[in-house]
Amino acid sequence: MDLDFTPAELAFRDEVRAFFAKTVPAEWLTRVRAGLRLEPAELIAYQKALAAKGWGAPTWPVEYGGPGWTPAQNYIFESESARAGAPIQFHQGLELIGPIIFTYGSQELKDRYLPGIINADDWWCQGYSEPGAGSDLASLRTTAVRDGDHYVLNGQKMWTSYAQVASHMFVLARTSQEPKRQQGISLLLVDMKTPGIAIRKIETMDEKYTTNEVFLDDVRVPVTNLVGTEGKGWEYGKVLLDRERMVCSATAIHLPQVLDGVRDAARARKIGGVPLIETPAFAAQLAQLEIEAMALETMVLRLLADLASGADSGPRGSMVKLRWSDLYQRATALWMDALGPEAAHFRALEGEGPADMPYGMQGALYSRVTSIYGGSSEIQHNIIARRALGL
Amino acid sequence: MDLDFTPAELAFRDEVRAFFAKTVPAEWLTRVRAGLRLEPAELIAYQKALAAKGWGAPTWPVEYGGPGWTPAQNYIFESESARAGAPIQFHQGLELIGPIIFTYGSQELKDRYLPGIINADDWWCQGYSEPGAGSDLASLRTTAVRDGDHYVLNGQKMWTSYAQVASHMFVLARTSQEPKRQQGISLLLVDMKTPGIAIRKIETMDEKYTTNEVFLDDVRVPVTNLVGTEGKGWEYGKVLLDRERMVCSATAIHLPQVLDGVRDAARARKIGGVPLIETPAFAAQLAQLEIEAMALETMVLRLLADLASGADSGPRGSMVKLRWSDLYQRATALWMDALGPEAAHFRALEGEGPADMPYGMQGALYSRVTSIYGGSSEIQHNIIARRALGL
Amino acid sequence: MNFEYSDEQRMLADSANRLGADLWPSSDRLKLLERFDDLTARTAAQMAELGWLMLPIAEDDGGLGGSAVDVMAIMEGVGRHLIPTSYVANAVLVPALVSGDPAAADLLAAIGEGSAKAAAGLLEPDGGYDLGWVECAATGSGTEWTLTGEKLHVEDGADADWFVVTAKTDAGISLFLVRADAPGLTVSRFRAIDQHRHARLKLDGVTAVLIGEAGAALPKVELAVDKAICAHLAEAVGSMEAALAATLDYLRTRKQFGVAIGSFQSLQHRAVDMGIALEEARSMSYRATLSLGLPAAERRRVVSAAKARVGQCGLYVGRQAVQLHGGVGFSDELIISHHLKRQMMLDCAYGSVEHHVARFVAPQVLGA
Amino acid sequence: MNFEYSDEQRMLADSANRLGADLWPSSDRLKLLERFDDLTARTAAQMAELGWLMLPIAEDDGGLGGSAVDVMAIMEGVGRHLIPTSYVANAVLVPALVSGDPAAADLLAAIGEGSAKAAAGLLEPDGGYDLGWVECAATGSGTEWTLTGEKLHVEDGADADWFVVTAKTDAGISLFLVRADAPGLTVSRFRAIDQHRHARLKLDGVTAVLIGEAGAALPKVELAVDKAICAHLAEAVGSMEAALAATLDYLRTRKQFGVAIGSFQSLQHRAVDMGIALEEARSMSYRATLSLGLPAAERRRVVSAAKARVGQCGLYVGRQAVQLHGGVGFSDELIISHHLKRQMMLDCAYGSVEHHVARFVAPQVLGA
Repeated sequence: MDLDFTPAELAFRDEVRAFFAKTVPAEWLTRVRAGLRLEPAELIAYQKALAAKGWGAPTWPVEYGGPGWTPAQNYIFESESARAGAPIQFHQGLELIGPIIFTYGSQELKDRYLPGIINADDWWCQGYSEPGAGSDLASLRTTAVRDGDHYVLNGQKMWTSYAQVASHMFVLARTSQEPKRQQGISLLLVDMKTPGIAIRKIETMDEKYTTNEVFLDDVRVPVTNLVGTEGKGWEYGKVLLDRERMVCSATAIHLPQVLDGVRDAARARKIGGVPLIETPAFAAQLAQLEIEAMALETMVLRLLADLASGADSGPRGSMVKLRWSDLYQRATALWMDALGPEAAHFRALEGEGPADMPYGMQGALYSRVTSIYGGSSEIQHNIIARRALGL
Repeated sequence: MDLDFTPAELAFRDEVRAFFAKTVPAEWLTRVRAGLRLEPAELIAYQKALAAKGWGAPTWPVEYGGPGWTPAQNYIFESESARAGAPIQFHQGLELIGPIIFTYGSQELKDRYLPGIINADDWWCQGYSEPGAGSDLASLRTTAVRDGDHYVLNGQKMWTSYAQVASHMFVLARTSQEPKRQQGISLLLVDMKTPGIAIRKIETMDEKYTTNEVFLDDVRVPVTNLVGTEGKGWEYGKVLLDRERMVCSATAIHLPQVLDGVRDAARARKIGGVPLIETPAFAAQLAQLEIEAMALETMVLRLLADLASGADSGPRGSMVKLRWSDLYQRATALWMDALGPEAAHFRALEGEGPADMPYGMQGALYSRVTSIYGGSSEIQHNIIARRALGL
Repeated sequence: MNFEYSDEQRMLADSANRLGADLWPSSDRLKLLERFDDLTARTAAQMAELGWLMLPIAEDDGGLGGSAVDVMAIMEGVGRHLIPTSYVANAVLVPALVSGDPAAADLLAAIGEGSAKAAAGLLEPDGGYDLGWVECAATGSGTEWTLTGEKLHVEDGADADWFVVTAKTDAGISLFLVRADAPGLTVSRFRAIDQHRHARLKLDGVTAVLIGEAGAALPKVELAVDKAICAHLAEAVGSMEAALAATLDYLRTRKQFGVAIGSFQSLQHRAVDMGIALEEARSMSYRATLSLGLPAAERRRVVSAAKARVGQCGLYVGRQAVQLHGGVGFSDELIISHHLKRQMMLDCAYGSVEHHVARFVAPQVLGA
Repeated sequence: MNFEYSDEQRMLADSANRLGADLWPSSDRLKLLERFDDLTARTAAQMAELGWLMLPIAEDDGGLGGSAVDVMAIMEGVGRHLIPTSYVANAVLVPALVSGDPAAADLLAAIGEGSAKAAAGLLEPDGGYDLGWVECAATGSGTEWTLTGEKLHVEDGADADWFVVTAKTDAGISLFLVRADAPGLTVSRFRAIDQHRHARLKLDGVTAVLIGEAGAALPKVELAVDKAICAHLAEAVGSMEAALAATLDYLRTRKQFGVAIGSFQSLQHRAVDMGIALEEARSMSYRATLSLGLPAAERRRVVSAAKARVGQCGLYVGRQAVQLHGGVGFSDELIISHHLKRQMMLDCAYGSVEHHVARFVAPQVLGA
């Protein structure tokens, strides 16, 4: 048992560190620290820089363009990324549909779509949730009816993040009605330029435009864009849900960025002339979060070590998701405390002062969705109770 | 809307205060502050002193020996009791079986038993729970079979507090088997000297002897000791459960005693030469508890005001029980922190040093049962969800 | 001991609910916010018409001399319907600050009839929420004063015509009245996440009128802010009540896995904890409001306890309301997220939980 | 990076589990406690026989030089079976304190073969858990020293033949060896709620032997206590694991309202939170144990973080195990309440959560 890196891993760390030192612009830092996503154009530029280095798809197998890293290398990559204030890679192509395409897709689909994901030429969005099918995805109602060489899609998708900038969407739709609700669902790849697709912005409480309703009205998709076997989409979907949780390990590794943000805000603010960070009550609250973040980081290390040894991580991914969203919410709430009365100065009504956007405040708003998306905290509890505890 | 007492209430307060000043021995204080029960002999002496003053049954109607107080007077009585470091009256006779007897019992039962409760000539214990019937009381299996002028009881009761000192027990037993499990249950009053009753001590984690298993083996009870109607005992039982929760309002009013204990312990202990109570982290934790205790006290005041105006308090009693047990547990945990390394000195191995029993420590142990007894916190949540929220 | 509204207070509560239901129906919040200026103007006009603006002003100041419980009756409705109004700063805080000084008579008359708005600048950079931390300097004498300094945050101050601010004279902390258009005054204006509009002031030799006695302002400021806090507590309670009701409604009607989600025990228990939080908050709101007349040390202790606990309970209820609604709770298209945002800002306004826990511990340390 | 036991460590873990299952079966705890003296003597004898007492002693001191992970493998079993042993104080803490000094060679030999027991007196009245708060005075020189003062608490010290204590010489904090029967030494003995037996010392001109260099003891004391803490962390993890397993068992088999109580969602979710707490605690136990070799400031930070978090998680698991068991959880007749009591005392031992959060914030303030 040890926590040490091998000499080769240490050399790799230096290489990664050097790469980030020259790749990450300083102006990303404030937003990244608040746990906020960068603008699509920035994320695309970042992804292209990674791809140019051969690091575009850190978790993919070599044959599909991955670097062939060990879990330890993946950890080093993510922790150096966090250390440098780099963002988390946009994951819907890389971690959600990409792995499904290379696992279940035809050679044609692999050739067509995998390079575009790595090079950020394509931007993918996810068409899963529906107004009546959130946590209970199996009750989805969007239909895909075969008509010659096409499927014709009709229905309505919800919570489709970045549909407004995406070039492609992967969609779960019903290709037949079966008694068991999980059957008869297929996975289709859709070009967002196809006629019949309409988007309605969903206003969210963080005042950022990220998510949408997507209306599908006789949208014709070539049958060659079916992934895997017709009617088996649910199984691929479940794999997706699993990977969506795995992504949280990377997210968890970036948690110290948020704590850095809190710390800086508390250094900047004075109370009675004393920096907030030096007041015992605040220091104890921050310490509690740092301690829990250390526990989370170590849970992730153990998860990655299990991955390396081929052990089943089971619902430990769900545990990481739960702990991370809780800590992120509490950290941004503490950040908001650190802003003091200025937390109320969200937008300047005239002009553009430097204080027109306290990012910690926006992080505090955004954080509320992290215990809802990707399987809510309640669903994660159900999953762990069933899978790990046998209840 | 006001928080003021009337001049008559203020005069009453002075009278109560004077009474407690001469009735409460100083040596009770340490245990009472830790939320621990006094010894039976002490409780009996206290009850006799109250009865002599005419205050033996503060919540009872005048016709049965109560003082006829308003809810405000009851509040004043309890808060002065708490202020003086007096104990809570032992409630199983006063608050559990007494009100049932005067509500549902025959004149004979009233004449025989009510005075003994007020004057502490009798000590009552409760024979409700069974090994297989804890929260789910309706599944009880003790039987009472009619045989001439007697019922013959057979079965096993559990968690019967103070059975070892009680003169009488009130028992729920099945007098007939009905399809609906709540039916066919009767309430019987049993003299503990009746042959066939055996007691087994249950060891509990606080190392205090309070509770027992009670074995009933052909125990013959006169049919005149049936309360109300045969087979209707469940309904009376439910009233009991409700009153058991109401008792918690009085208990909640005594919470400041526990906080006084914490405060004194934290004043006595020094860290780095500074009294613990002056360290910001401890002060903030104690303040948080004091603030929540103030909220609880105000909830109780509103509950009593509702009682006075005849409004239905509904599940607010359950809320008080929940909040009180949580605060009592947290307060004694903080007290244990205040004891520091000496929390480990629970019993002197030889001799009797002054430090042979840190009461705060024993309170911390005892407190764990308060979220289990009288309807566990989980059951209280179920009750509130159903009754108050309609879920 | 009595926790019932009087008949008059019940009428106030009813009319607050009516105003809220008329002008700020919860069903289409986003559409309403697009007409923000129009609706807030109509809200203010109706408040003036109903006499609410006059209500908290003392009779000796020409007002109606309403009680803190009267204000509570209005504010619960304001919270229930999330009415974004500057009522507390303008009609509760400022009249309490300037009460009794003839120099403020015109201002109070204008506030009472709704022809002018005022707000109070009491916080400074580096002072946290400490009302006694005043570095803004006042020089002059009699009716001629000049102020120089900074006010970090003026709650609901973006649209104020007048500011009441603290500044230090040789005698100590004092109150001054400043016109929003006074030369030397720079007002920066901000919108918060709950649509309230605040200000930050820079004062560079601004002409001001002394209010009350020089050097004796702090006790009055503390009391006035405690009154404002109590009004906010009632607003928080109203908002919690509405958020809980909407959540219970959602739990009963929203189906997942073929059943109403309110049948899931873990969600039921969460709703129960929200219900208890509401009961606690309501209890503390009553307690603090009914304690405003106590001696200063005891009043501060109770008000700070209530501010801290209502803040905690309000955030809990707001967050859980969003959580139990799932994705639609995070969207701004339901009223739910707006309740959470208001709770977040109510928690900040006039001092965070931390600040008030500290003030609860040592009321003697902070202020007279 | 690797979190697996070696084959040797797996064997240690297995033999700890065997010893626990043999001597301290969970099914009849109360009966076992009636035979406490007999069973603890047999436990100690078996530990000596298995070489465990020798294991943590450095090779240069004549021991086996086992690693902290070796100790962890044993201690998880100790916690799982709630073995009430003074192993940590006697075989981990004291050998680390006296390591390298020939004056302690006899003591270490006796500890290693099980013929004597030792414990460490490091805490004083008014000092909290601060190891640097030493008022006990040492006068003398060379091999002749006399101690006067008080040690508030000696963990697992009731049955010790030797005490290692801190005292202040002119050079500063130093370590001394004292015989339990030394003239002038008063030992008060106490039993804790978890059956561990502790001591309090009064020293009145007690003859003592200096260990190590005078004035240079604190860094060594801090390191030795950190090692003891890590052993306790592993014990806490073992105990949490057993308490959770027993609770899951109970949830699956206990019926109320006609169904297994484990089918109630609120209890399921609680069990999940217990499971997560166990994962966190295990992670922190590994992390701290593997960090014992880091530079002092970093080591202290990690060990304190782990001590604080494992304390919180252990109390949570212990309390919820009792709660989910209901009445029988509160009785002492099941093992459950005993796990909670051990978690409560593990949280106190070598510093509470509060103490270690403070030490985490400012490692540079406390100690060298």
